[in-house]
Amino acid sequence: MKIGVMVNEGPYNHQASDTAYQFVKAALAKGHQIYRVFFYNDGVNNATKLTEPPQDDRHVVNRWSKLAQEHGLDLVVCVAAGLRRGLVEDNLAPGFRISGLGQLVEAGIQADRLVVFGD
Amino acid sequence: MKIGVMVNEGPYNHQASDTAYQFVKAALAKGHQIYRVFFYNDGVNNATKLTEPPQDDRHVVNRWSKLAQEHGLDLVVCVAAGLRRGLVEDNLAPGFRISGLGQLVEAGIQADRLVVFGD
Amino acid sequence: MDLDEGASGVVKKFMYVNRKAPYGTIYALEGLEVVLISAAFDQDVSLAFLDDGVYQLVKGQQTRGIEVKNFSPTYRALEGYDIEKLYVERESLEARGLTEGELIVPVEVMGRDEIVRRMEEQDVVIAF
Amino acid sequence: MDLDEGASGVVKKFMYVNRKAPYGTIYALEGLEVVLISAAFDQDVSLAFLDDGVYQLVKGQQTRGIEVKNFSPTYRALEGYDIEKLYVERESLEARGLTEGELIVPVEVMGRDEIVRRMEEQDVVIAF
Amino acid sequence: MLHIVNKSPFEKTTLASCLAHAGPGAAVLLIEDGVYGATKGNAVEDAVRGALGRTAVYALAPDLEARGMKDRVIEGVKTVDYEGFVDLVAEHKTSQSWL
Amino acid sequence: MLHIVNKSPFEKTTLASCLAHAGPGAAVLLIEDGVYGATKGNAVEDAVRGALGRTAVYALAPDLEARGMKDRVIEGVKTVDYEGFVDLVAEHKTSQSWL
Repeated sequence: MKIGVMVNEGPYNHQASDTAYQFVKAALAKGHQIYRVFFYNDGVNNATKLTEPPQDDRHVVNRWSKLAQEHGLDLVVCVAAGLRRGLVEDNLAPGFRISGLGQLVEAGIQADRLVVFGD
Repeated sequence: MKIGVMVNEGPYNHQASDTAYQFVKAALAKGHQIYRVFFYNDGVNNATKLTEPPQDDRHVVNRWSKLAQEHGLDLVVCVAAGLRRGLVEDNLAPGFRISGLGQLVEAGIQADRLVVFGD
Repeated sequence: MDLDEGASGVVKKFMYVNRKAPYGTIYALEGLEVVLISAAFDQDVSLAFLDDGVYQLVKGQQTRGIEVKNFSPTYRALEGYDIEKLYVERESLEARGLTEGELIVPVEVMGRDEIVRRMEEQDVVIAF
Repeated sequence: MDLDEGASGVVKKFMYVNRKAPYGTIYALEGLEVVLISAAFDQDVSLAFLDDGVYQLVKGQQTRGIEVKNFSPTYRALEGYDIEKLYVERESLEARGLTEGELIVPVEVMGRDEIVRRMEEQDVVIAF
Repeated sequence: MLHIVNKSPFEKTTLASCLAHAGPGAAVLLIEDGVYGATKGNAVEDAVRGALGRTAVYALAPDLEARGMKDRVIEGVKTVDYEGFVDLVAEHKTSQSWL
Repeated sequence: MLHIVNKSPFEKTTLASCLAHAGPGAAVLLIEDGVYGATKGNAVEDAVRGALGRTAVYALAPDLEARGMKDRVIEGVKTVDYEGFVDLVAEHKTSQSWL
């Protein structure tokens, strides 16, 4: 099944991005296709390459980048939400791309399911 | 009176930073001293110089920078909270400085009042 | 924006569920931005307002004092985008002491059971 | 960290009010980080746990499944920082079906009136 | 003590918890989405009116205006602007934000 | 429809609103801080037990374990891991997150 995912909160402050990550990993393990992960609202902050969490903590951003690389995930950051919050090409982590809100609607149309993670 | 301020949410997503800004402006207008504004939790995201909000919207980051310049405000971003969220010297807006959590406790000790703005 | 897919012929029922008050958080505004974009995709779009979401539609919003943009007039522009299904939950209005006449835009006020019935018909539900 | 001021002789009553559950948001963890730093300043520090904050202290937290660090053992380390005033609101425990014996660290359980009395004595209150 | 509440009482339980913890002589300031708690005709009005006997309740006027609520304020709730907010902070030794 | 709730019922009103909007045949999945709503001995247990007659209620096991709540789950609430979460999404045409 093709599943779209929307992540609406940034890393660490809320569990939303963690839960979305575990959900995506589990969906891939079960053989589903992740059509796209769309980052909106403060969720755009998951895509900054500048985070350096404490050594004993998970690295939320790198974990997304790695999963994208391993599974060819399409990680899309909303351009308008990103500009509001200072997430632009300059600080974009590997595996993410910046695009328009239309990519969210399109995921809703093309995927069989859309699951939203937020606050 | 010496007033300390703590801001715990980032720009745009929550009104906290807007309210803190209006509060600080009003306190200055009334002749109070703002001892320090301390940015914690997602509040560190107020200090990124990379934001470009829509033309018809307020510029939350630049507004803080300008107020700091005009009134010699001490805008302090928590280093640990900043590292978790990708707010570092590289993307720090003018008028902010990065320092430790001790600066918050010190503001609590030295200021006559401490007011917290969050979600 | 990639609009190619809008022409693919798939028409799904999208409901945007608005449950949050305006200004305290950005969800109402950025939710509205999704709605506006979705108009370009020729889908079957509806908006439901329940819980504090009904506050988004209250007349007379004046945001000069908080120095934040008043986006409430945008709801009146939705009709121009052919987004005309605005459902407001009666129970949510009543709990807040609001009446239909106090809303900025024409809506269909309906009971919770009817809101639920329409939610269940959807293909995609995005709640803010 | 600038510790000079800790030696300035000013001793204030600081209360950190913990009202949020752990893990769903970072407030409990980053609140605890403030508490640990504050120990270096020789102030009169207390922690109050009320509302969902009492969940922070529940025994048996196992976070491997969510891949987030379990920070609950840190509460046991507070004593080593001379932070020994941990107040837990009885009404908050009871509303959640929790008992003092289920908490990870020794605390003083007290009624809401007593919590309020101690809040009102403070110079600085930071709530997370 | 000055208690500050910034969330709608229909969305979060912070106003209820705050009112339950506001001691004698305390003041409660409603800001941001918290100002809905200062309005009448709704399901929480009675709780706020009940608190008015024990506690001074204020609401931030710019937030009421932004939300179209300025003509709905419960009698006995005082409105303040940002300068009035500053005065309330100055008048009370301690403030607590119920986040 | 699969309804997803991620907030504590003591902190926010999302669980109450969700249960009031869960139609016949709907399922409710409690995740993150929402799992406290799946536990017994507390002030919201009756509301959740009442919903069990009309609606299937699930809770995410990793979130229960993280919070020390895994032995407190109300009888009749089923626990699932992340793969079970994926199955629930696949089994229901639509999901709605009550944020």
